[in-house]
Order: sequence, then C-alpha cells, then structure tokens
Amino acid sequence: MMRAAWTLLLVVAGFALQAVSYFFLAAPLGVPTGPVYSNPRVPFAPAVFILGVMLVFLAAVVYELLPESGGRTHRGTG
Amino acid sequence: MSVQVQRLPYGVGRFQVGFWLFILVLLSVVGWGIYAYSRQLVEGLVVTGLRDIGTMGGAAWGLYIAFDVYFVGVSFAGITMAALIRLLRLEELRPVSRMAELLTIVALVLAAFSVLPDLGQPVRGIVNLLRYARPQSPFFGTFTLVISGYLFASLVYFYLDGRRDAALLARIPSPLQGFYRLWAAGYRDTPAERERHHRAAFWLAIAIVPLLVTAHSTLGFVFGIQSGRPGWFSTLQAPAFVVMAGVSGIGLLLVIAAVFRHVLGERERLHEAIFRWLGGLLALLVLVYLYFTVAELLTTTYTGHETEVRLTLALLTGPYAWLFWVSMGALVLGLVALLLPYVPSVVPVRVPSFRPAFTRAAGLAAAGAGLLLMIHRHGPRLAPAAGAGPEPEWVGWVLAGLAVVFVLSWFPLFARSVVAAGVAGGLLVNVAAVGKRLLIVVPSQTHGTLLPYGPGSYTPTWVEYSVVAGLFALGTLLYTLFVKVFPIMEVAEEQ
Amino acid sequence: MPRYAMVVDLDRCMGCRACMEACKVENNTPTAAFWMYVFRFEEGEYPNTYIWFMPRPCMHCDNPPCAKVCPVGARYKREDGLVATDWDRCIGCRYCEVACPYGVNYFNWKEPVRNYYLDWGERDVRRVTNGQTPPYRNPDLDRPYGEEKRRVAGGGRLKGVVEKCTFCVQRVEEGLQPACVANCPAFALHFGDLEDPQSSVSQVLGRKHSWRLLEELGTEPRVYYVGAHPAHPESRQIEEVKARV
Amino acid sequence: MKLTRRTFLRTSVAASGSLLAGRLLFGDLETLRAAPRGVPGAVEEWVPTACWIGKQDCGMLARRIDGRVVKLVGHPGHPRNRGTLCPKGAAQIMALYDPNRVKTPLIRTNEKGVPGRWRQATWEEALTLVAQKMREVRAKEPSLLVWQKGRSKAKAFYDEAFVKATGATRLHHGAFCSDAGYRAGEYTVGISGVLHPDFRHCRYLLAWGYNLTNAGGNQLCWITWPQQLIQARERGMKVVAVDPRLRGTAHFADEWLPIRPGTDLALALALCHELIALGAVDREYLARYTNAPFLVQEDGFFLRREGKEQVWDLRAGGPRPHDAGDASPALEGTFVADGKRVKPAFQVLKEHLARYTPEWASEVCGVPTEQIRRVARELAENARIGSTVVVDGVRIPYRPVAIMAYHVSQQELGFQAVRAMLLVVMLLGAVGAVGGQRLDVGPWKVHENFEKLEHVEIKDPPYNVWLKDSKFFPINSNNSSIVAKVMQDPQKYGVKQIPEMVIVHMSNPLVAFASTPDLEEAYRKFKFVVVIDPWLSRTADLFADVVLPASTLEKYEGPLAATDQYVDAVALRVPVMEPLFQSRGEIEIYLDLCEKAGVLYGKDGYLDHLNEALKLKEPYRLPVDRKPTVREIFDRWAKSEGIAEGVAYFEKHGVKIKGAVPATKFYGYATDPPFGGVRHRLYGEALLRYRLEMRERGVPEIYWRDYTPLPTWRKPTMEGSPPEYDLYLVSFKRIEHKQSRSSQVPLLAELARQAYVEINPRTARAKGIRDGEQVWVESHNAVTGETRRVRAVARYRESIRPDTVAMPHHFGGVARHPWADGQGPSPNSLFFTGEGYVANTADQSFHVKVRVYK
Repeated sequence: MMRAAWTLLLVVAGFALQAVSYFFLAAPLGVPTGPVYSNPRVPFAPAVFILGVMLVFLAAVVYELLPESGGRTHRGTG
Repeated sequence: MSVQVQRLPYGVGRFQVGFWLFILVLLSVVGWGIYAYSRQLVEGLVVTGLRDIGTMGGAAWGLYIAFDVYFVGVSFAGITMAALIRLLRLEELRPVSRMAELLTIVALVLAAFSVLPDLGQPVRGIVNLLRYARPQSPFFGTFTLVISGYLFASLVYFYLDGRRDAALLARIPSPLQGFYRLWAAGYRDTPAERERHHRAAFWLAIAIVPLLVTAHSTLGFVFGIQSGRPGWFSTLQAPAFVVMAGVSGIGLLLVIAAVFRHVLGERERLHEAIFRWLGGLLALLVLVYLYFTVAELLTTTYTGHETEVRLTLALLTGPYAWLFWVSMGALVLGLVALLLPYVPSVVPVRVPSFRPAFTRAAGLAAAGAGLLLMIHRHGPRLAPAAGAGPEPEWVGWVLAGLAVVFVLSWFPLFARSVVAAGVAGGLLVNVAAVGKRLLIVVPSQTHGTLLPYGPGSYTPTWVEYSVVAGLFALGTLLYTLFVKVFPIMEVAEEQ
Repeated sequence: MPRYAMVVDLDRCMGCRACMEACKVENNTPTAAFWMYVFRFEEGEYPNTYIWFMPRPCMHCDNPPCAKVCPVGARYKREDGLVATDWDRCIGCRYCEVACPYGVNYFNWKEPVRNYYLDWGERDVRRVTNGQTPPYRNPDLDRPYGEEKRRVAGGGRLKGVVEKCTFCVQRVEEGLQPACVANCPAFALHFGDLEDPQSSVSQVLGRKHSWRLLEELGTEPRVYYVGAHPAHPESRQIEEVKARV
Repeated sequence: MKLTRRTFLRTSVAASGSLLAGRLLFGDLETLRAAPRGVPGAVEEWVPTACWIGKQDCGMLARRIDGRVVKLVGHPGHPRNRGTLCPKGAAQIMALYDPNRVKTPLIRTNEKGVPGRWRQATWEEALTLVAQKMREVRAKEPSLLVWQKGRSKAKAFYDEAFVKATGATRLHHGAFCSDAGYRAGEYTVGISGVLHPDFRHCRYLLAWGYNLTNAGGNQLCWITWPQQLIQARERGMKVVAVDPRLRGTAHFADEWLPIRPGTDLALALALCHELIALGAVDREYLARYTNAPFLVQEDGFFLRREGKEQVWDLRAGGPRPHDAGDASPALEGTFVADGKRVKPAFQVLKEHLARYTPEWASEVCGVPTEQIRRVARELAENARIGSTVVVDGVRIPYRPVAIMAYHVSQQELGFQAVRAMLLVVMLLGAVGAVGGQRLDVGPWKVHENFEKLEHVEIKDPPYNVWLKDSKFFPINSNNSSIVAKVMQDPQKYGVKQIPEMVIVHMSNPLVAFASTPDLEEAYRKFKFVVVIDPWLSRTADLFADVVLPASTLEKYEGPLAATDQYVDAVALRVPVMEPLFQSRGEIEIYLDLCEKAGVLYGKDGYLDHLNEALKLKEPYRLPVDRKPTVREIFDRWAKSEGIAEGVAYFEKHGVKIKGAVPATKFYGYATDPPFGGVRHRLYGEALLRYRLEMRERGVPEIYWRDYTPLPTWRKPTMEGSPPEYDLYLVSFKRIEHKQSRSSQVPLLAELARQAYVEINPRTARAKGIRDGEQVWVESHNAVTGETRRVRAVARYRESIRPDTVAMPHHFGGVARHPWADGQGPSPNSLFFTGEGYVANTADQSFHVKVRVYK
C-alpha cells in the first residue's frame, strides 16, 4: 500500500508541479504588453516544470522498485 | 547452463576486428563533426549557409532544424511501437520492442544535439532555457516535453523493460555482470514481479501515448502557429508531423530489424511476420501522409492567396521542385515496394530491362550523379544568380529517372521477399522524410516572405553537412555500443 | 506612459536610403544589417509605370509574434511600446526571426568586431580611435535602458544573438527622435506619442488616411503609413540591396 | 606540493569553468539589474562643419567623444539641408577613418600606364620634387603646367590664387557636368546657371531630365531641391517628367513624356510652336526685355543705325532705336527699312517654328502628339500671362511655370536645346517672374559672359590646349576630353605645344570624364603627373608620379556658399579632428608647394592673389612676405567680411546667415533696372556671325552647323551609326554615390555595389537577355567607326524607353580598395569625344548608340 501511495503521490505531485509552474511560476501568458511577460515570476520555473514531468514518470520506477510494504527484502543473496 | 549459456546472447560482449573497424570509422566521422562544430563555435554561424530572412535573402533555420525535426520524428516510432506492443499485446512483435525503444532514446539524444549547433549562444541556450523559458513560446513544449520529458519517459520505460534481461544476464559471469546486477536492481523474475512490471509498463505505455502526441504536435506548432510564414501556418501541421514522424521512425525500425536479422542471423526470432506487420503499418501511414499532402496542396492552390501560390509553385516547379519530386517519388516508390509482397504471385512483377545487373549498376551511378548534379545545380543558387549559363536541368531529371529505374529493377526481389521490401521501403521513406523536413523548414523562409524581398536562397555548407553526418555517426555509435553491452532483443525464455 | 509610434509619409519619401545610413551609424550595426530598410518599387508596364518607396523599420507590434515565441523572454515589449531585444539574454535560436512576417531581425553571424566593413585594427587607425571598433562606436549603446534596466540598445553587440531596430531607445529615452527620423531629408518620417494629440504623429494620422503593413495578420504594428498603398504582387523591387554577411 | 604547469593549468581551467557556470546559473538575473556602463568623464563636443562629399557643402555637426568623431548629423541651422543629410553625408564618417586612404605622400617607382608601385615619402621630399618640376616647366612656359580640378571647394584658394600665381592652364569638370546649359543661360538671359523654378510659387514644372530623387539639379546638390519640391507638391504643384528613364522623378511626376535621348531640342521647339499657336505669348516681356522686336535683315543680321539695333515702332510706322523709351515695337510683320526687307526677330522665330509641329516632334521624340499638345496647353494655362502678384510689397509678374533642367544639357545639341527650353519660358514671360524660371541661386546677377559670349574674337592658331577662342569652338566650355584629343594630335587643332605637367586636384579624369581611352592616351603624354586625393584613384594608380594625400573633413576650407536660393548665407568647413594619417588640407598643401616653387611671396605671388580672390579689406589683408596658417587666413577673411569673432564664429556656429534675399534682388523683373538692364537674346545674332566666320576659315561643317541664331533641329551625329547599334545609351546618377569618388565607401558600396545596365524587359526578351545576366554593351562612333565594349549585368526596368539603355556612372574609380573590387565599368569608357560627340560649345555628349548582346 505504501508503494501505491508513494506512486500516486509522485504522480499527483508531478502534475501539480507542472501546473503550478506553468500557470503561476513561469512568465505569464497573454499578449505581451510589458517586460513582465518576459520574466518568469520565480527564477528557474521551467526547471520546476521539467521536474514535474520527470516526477510523473519516476512514479513508475518507484512503483516497480519500491519494496512491498510487507517488508520482503528485494535484494536477495542471489 | 552450459557453454552456450556462458556466452551472452546476441553478440553482447563479443568484439571482432570488423566491429572495431566500424567503431573507428564512426569515431572519425564523429570527430570530423566535432571539428566542424568547433569551426562554427569559433567563427560563428557565418560558416553555415544560414542567413537572415529579408534583405539577406536567406533562411534562418536550415539543416540543423530540419534534422532536429527528423530525429524527433524518428524517436516517435520506437516508443510508440513498444507501447502498442504492450497495449495491444502484439506478442509476435516483441523481438523488435527493445530495438524500437533504443531507437527512441538515441534519436532523442541526437535531436537535442542537433538543436545546440543551431543556437548562436549554446551555453546560454542550456542555462537560459532553464532559467527563463516562457510557456507561451512553442519552444517551451519542445524543450520541456520533447527533449526532457519524452527522453526521461523513454529512459524509464527502457530501464524497466530491460530489468528482466539484466537479471538473466547477471547470472552469467562476464565483465559486465556488475552492470547487469545494478540494472536488474533485485529483479528475480518471480510471477509477482512480472505482474507488477506488466502493470507498471501498461500504465506507463498509456501515459506515454498522449505525451507523444502532445510532444510531436508541439513541434508541429513551432511551425504551424506562425501566421506570418506561408506554408507553415496550417492546422494540418501538427497531425502531419505526427504521421511523418511515424513514417520515418517505422521505416528506420524496419531497416534496423533487417540489419540485426542479417548480422545476428536471427531469422527465426525476427521472422517475416514482423516485417509484414511493420511494412503494412508503414504503408498505411504513407497513404495517410500522401492524403495530407494532397489536401494541403489543394487548399493552398485553390484559395489562390498570392504568397501561398508563390510558395507552392516554388515547391512544385521552382527551385525546390527537384527536392519535392525526389521526396514524393521516394515516398510513392517506397509505398509500392512495401505493397509488392502482397501482390499475388500469379502476377509477374518484372520490369523490362536489358540485364538486371547492368541496369542496376547504371541506375546506381545515375542516381548518384543525378543527386550530385541536382545539389550542384540547385544548391548554390536557389534564386537565379547573375550571369547563369543555360541550365541542363533535363540532365538532372533524366538521371533521376534512371534512379527510379534502378529501384524498379529490384521489384522482382521485393515481390519475393518481404524483408527486402521492408528495407527498401524503409530507406526510401526516410529519404523522403529528410527531404520533406527540409521542404517544411526552408522554402517558407526563402520564398515565403510576405513583404516583397524577392526569393532568397539557402545552401548548406560543409560545416552543416559535417555536423549532421557526425550526429548520424554518433547515433549509430551509441546504438552499436549499446548492442554490445546489452541484448538488443528480449532474451528468449529457453535461454 | 507614452505610446510611441512612427508615421511614414510615403507621399514625401524619396527613397534615398539616408535613414538606413543614419541608423547604421547611430546604432553601429554590422555589415549587411539593415534595421531600417527602404524598398524601391516599380509597378506597371512601359510607359504607364509608377515608382514608389517604402521604408521598413521594425513595426514594434502591439501583438508581437517575435516576443510571443521568444523562448527566454529576451525579446519583449516595453511599456512605452518599444519592442526590445535583451542581447544579454538572447540564446540565438532565431525563432523571433522566423516568426516575424516583416523580416526585420538580424543575427550576428560573425564576431561583430570582425564584421564592420573594414579592418579597423590597423595601427594608424587605432592611434586615433583608441582601438574602438567600429571607429564611430557610440558609447550611449552600452548603457541599460528602461525601468527594467536591460541592455537593449545598439547593434553588433555579441556574436550569435539577434538584434533589430530599437526605435533608437538610447535617443528616445533622452527625448530625441530616432536617428532615421531626425535625419530624413524629405521629412517623411514622424515619431512621437500617440497619446499626445499635439504630437506630429497624431497630427499626421488625423490629417491623412493611414494603413499598416500586413494588418490582416493581427500583429497591430506601431508603424503607420500614410499615402500610397501597401505593396502588392505587382510591386517589383528595384535597386534592392543584396548585402549578405 | 609542487605546482606543475600542467596541474596549474588544469586547476585554473576548472576554477574559471566553475566560476563561469556559477555566474550563469546563480548570478543575479542580469536582465533585472544591469550596471550602467557609460563612459563617465568622457568629453563630448559638437563641432560644426560642412559636408565634404557633394557639391553643395551641406552643414554638418560632428559629435566628438574624447576627440573621436562618432557621428555626423545635419546642421539644423543650415539653409541647404536643415538638419538632415543624404546617404552619402551620413556615411561619410566611414570614409573619414578609412584605413585604405592614402596615408603618406607616394612617389612612383615603376613605369606609368600600369598599376603603380609606390615608395612612401615625407611631405618635404614629395613637395620638393613637385616644386622642382613646377619650376622646370614654368621656366619653359607657365601654361605648360595644367591644373585639373574635379570639384573645387575653395575657389579663391585654388581656381583663382593658385592658378594665377603659377600661370597654369586651368581645366575643370564643367564640360562633363552641365556647362552647355550654363553657356546657353549666360548667352541667352545673362544668368550663369541652367534652369530651376521659383519653388515657393511655382505651380507647373517641366522636370526635364531632372533626376529628382537621385541627383541635385541646377546649382545645388540633392537635399535642397527635394525639400523645396515637396513643399511645392503639397501646395499643389504639378510635375511633368521629360526623360527617357522615369526613375529619377517618377514618384513625384503627374505625367511622363518618355522622350528619345538627344531629341530634347525638338520637343522644346514643338512646345514653342504650340505656345505661339495658342497665343500664349507674353508680348510685353518680349517687347521690353528681349531682342524679339529687333529687326532682322534677310542676311540674318540685325538692322543697325549708328551701330544701334532698330525696332519697328508701330506708332511712328518706322524703325527706331530699341532703347527709345516711347516706342511701341512690332513683334510680327514684314517691313521695309533702309531699302531692305526686315522682320522683327519674333516674326523670324515664328516662321522658323512653323515646321516644328507637335506631329513632327512626336515622330522625332517618340512622344505622343496629344501629350505634347496637352503639356503646351497646360503650360499656357498655368502661366497666367498678364497676371501679377505682390511679394514683399512689390508687384511682380506672376508666371508660375518653369523648367528644371541640368545635366540634360550634356548632349550634342545641348547648347541649343537649353536655348530652346529658355525660349519656351521666355515666350511665357516666366523668366525672373514669381513662380517662374530661375537660373542661379540667390540674387539675380548678370554674368560677365552675357557680353563676353556675344563678342568672342576668333583667333588664328596657335591655340592653347583647350582651344580657347579657336575657330573650332568660339564658345568653349573647356573640355578635358577635347584636351585629350588635342594632346594626341596637336597639329590637327593648330596647337603648338602640349602641356608637360598636370596637377590633378580632387579629380579622377580617367573614370569621371567621358571617353576613357582618349584620356588614357593623353595622360601618357604628360611628363609629370601629381594627384591630390584622399584615395588612390585610378588616374593616380596608372599615371601619377606623385600622390599627395588630402584630408577629407579634417581641414579648414571655404568660404562655402550656403544659400538655398532664398536665404543668403556663408559657411566654412572646420576640421572635425586632427588630420588622419599624414594627410593634409589642400590649402596647406598649396601654401607649401607655392613656397617651394617660389611663387608664394611678393607681388603676383599666391598670397597676393589670395588677397584679391578673398576680397580682403585692410587691415585684414595678408602680408605677402610671411606664410600664414590656414586658420589665420580664414580669420582675416571672416573679420574682413564683418564678422567680429573671426573664424571662431564658424568654429562655433558653422554657418553665417545673412538673411533672406529680398524680392527686389531675387526676381529679375523686380531688380533695378529689371533683369540687370539687359535684353534677353531670343535671337542669337552672334551665333550667326561665328558660323559664317568659321566657314570662312575652312572649318568642317560638323563644327559650325549648330551655330544658328535660332535653335535648329538636326539629327544627332550618333544616328549615323549602323542599324545594328539599335539602342541609345545614357548614363545616370544614383543617390548613394557622388560621381566616381564614393564607390569605395563601404556603407555606400553596400547599398549600390555594382555597375549595371538598365534595359526594358521587352527589348531584353527580344534579345534573349534575362534579368541579372552579364551582357556586352558595345558603342559605335558614327564618325570614325570605332567601337568600344564593356561587360555589365543587365537589369530589367519597365520605366525606361525600349530603345534606350542606361548605366550608372559611379563605378570603377578607386584602385585597390577592398570595397571597390569588381564593381564593373563606368559608361564613360563607352562614350566618345571629339567630332559628333561634343556640342558646338565643346561640351561633352553623354549619348551614344550601342548594341547589347550576350
């Protein structure tokens, strides 16, 4: 269950980061009528967006690699 | 697990002389590309054939952007195929799944690398995009979704999909054992793990499909929303980008599959059904693309807007006609080649010729000479230059005709072999894809100015050709090297 | 905030291209960069022909395609209407250039100091110029402008960035007319504040029918033309400048 | 730890790398906070001066930062350009710093006639050498020294003082410019100039070969006339272009008469014919202020009593002296006086014009009859004959029609063509009227040539090198190409001694003057050639023994006229900075040269002549025993002119405005006496006298046939070329360039890089020539049969006559300049000179028949 929760969290967080970055952190959308439209409201907002995209897909890795909450060790002795 | 198993499958870890020679050749081409790029870094983009639109009568975007679009397009096929195989449970296609995924990753790396030389300030390009990128710019999508998101998603998919094989290989003692163990990350191929992987991969595939459509559409939008550029401003731009991406990628996948079928001698696993399936899909996409082309040409010529007509004429009969018709010809020939295996054997597929060998030799020579001549005649002067002598344009066309004959002479083989048809079709549609990318990027700049600047011209220079050649070599190098460290096909159950 | 605009009186324009030269010297633009360009057109057939001239600065659009597509916000619209290029930020992707329907952008294809027509590094020349390239290098261009304090003035600043007409921001902020306007021997160019009914631009626009270039694209240019008509397919360019880097 | 070079390098590279990355990634958002980077403490100055490149010396302000000029802008207070500059002026800043200028005096080390090899010399050495040659030549005969100017920017210093002090033969560029028109103006109405309107009031303008958007026009350069024309247009003036090529006036023309080259005389005659037919004749003006009422005998000479020309007094019914105030002279009719049949000159003109109908002219000129009639009608209507208007409180005749004509005068029939144009405006009474015809700028001033040209005494050989007062060219505009012909064959022209040394002052005869091959031959014959020029001209490269580097804007020069025709003003060129390289101002060069040649001091020395030429008054006259500085001379001149601050006034203000020219000085009608008290010459009696005298002396007809008392049409000589030479070649000017001296200025060369041939697409297609293709242009001399050809790019133009091609004349002038390479030929190498290709006044024709082929 932990695993599913983490995965879901990552997906949600990823999309949230994307949305927040796109709509609130990056440069505003619209007809550029002033210098405001040329600067991100928060520096490195695009990096945050990319981070969001990555988080979403990272969820799959987490889903696969994270041990089941049952606590079975996944790193066997071979 | 005897001797057979001691060796890693699919030639992994085996390095013969021929392989090293091949690597050496690739490395030297990459080196040459880097040298060319260093000239550009030192001298500026003046060493390219690019120039300003307007009074300089040039194209600001050229080969680099065309190949960027091409590489992004190629990347489409891989991940799509993998996703489709997963979603539609196309078990017989499983062997090409990893080839396709790797193609995506390599192509995306090349795409990123082909944008860099286009930038006047490459270092700023990387930093400032992270710092300032504006969502309103269509580049935002290209940069965040295509280059970063798409690449990351593909890597994730590729990584997860390879865990099983990594786990299998980790059991075999080899210098790469540690690497495989790391990759496998504890995977033991238990049914539960398999199930989990299937579920994860399924959802991943579902997530990737919209991303992929969005990403390719974004690239289409880079051009499609520019109302000031006749030939670009079109609703069809985004869907056409997606379709053309499929055409080039699947075409290349066919070629790669055939190469491995030959090199690895895996006639069993890479069976003809795969080629038939891929060939069929490719033929379908080509048909859709041809339909788009006709629709677009009709729309632009029918409305008769002056600038659109001027541009269309430049494409159909003007300075770009040779490229346009070569591309369209390659597309149609490729389509025919792909369909030939389906012709009932009772219909004799034979092109009248003196002797096939002679025709082929002559045709090959003619095709090469024709291409060189076309580039020579049209390349440096896409606009009429001062004091031009009489143009032996017909010579070029005759040579192009001979090239067609050359392809035709192979038709009997295509009718017999679906693999040969697939390779021929794949190569031809990729020639067409490169041509069409150039035709999308360049003519709208040189012949699509809305103010009467007059026709411009663009001829790539040795630097641009070298950088692009270097990129291709780099891609091949990455692909080849990877094949030597990891099985390019899923390791079969019995192994 | 003023609303700056330019009005080009085509009834007066003689097509002399002095504006192009005034611009080049004021803004130190490198070889083959024409922030201001003057078309010379011929129409009709002998003997019913017509010749006319059309200056083409940057249109400083109110809906600027270039600023919209700029991936990093180097191209932006100022509050007073000037469309500026921050050459400190430009990454040189030339997206603005392909997006602009007017063909007003110029990229620095070469290291600018090596792209000023002649070799100014000569000892004899350096003795009088203190090594400045070009020798007429305008010191005003080095300063930042606007409340946002960004470096947007002048040309030939840096290899690999895009530059274009700034409406001579360095002059406008000093209350001067752009160099092309100030120099026009035919007094065919007007520049001023549209908000001010007394300004020459408002006066001319009030007096004569005006049009703008490629208005149908919705770019909302800030450059108005009075007199003559927009160029059409029959307008053949004559004596075009075929300068390339 | 020992720090090896390698590790040091590695660490420093890494350090700077991380520094760079750190700045890029984490530095301030540079765009939000950029540090001001101006030049604190820089000294900024504005130096007023005068433009150097063109003929009208527009006022300029040079912006100077720490002694370095960064921009040249128009002088807002200068009447001629009002704060603006043409492209040449704006681009001049680059010419100033051009590292390809001649930097030191050069002395030739190889043979002449091929590109020069040079030795850099000091001024001392070069000037000593030149002075020594001057002494040698002057010892033989001073006139064997030739002073060849292109444009002289300080006539007093060069044309007058230097030429007089050295006794040199002066050659100038007038015969390649518009001197035929000047001679016609001087001879006909007494004003030195060709034709331009009173723009302030003009309502109808015949722009006759007026290259409005590209070239100057009469007297002034480009900016002044366009500014006045635009104002006139906005006031409603109509413009009719008369030109084989519409490009020049195009945008501002309401109508285009695409006239065949060389037929301007025919059109003017037809217009006169129509005006008389329409009765649009200002009889009062003709009777009072012209020789129209003078009685002409059947032999063509005036009836004279006691040496005085007679008019037919209608009241008295008999001849009376023309200056009898109460006479009512007849303009028409045939009378008998002193037993001879006599007619008033106007009657002769009327009969003379009878054959020159619009139908006839339409054939000759290739202009529709209807158009000619309409233009004549509109001229007549707009002239408002009989009307007056009050200007400055003075009532003056109002005739708001005029002709603008200038370089069009340089054709084989140029002198008579301009005379015929003058007849058009004289019939309308527009000369010197409000809104009417003007010929000079500033006050209405009768030129000495009005009398001189009437009383030329044709002499017997030997003649001087430009054939002054010769039987070949009684009226003579001093044509350097004729000089070139003479130098090749002195016997033929009755010239005994040909000159040995030439000082070429700011000129490039080989390219700028017509008939290059002839000029090359002539320059081969000069034993010693000195060229004063900022650049290495082609003339210098091929033939100079010594090249002296002149400065451009870095010198004092003047005084320069600054009138725009309405405002009287004077200006000075003030150095904008120290002379670049080792260049020097020409005045300084002449002072030193005269000193070394021994003609500076004392009576008849350079300084003495300078006092006269500058009209210096005491106590400002220059002492003739001491070499002054150039600045001092101008200081004395300025003070002598009543400017108390002296030269400092000009260093501060650049131009001295003297005020508006009052109507009573401006309009010929309003001067006291009107028109300076002369009668305009409708009928050129002296021309007839020259004709007869020349015939008598056995001169071939080709020389005397155009000496007719009334302008008379004949086919130009070039029409004798075989029919395969089916096109006319004319040359033209572009606004980007000044003559042949600016094609190397990179900013200008960038705009107009190359020579080309304008050709009508219909003609071109018939010949299989495509736009942008290289073609041969081959000219043919109808007299000698000689052919010449050049290669140039063909350019399609709809606005040129299908039987005419045109080439710009700016290219091929400067040798060895990166921007002058491959510019292509000048049409001047296609034109011919000598018989058939010069006017009867020795003025050069710029028309020739050519064929164009691939």
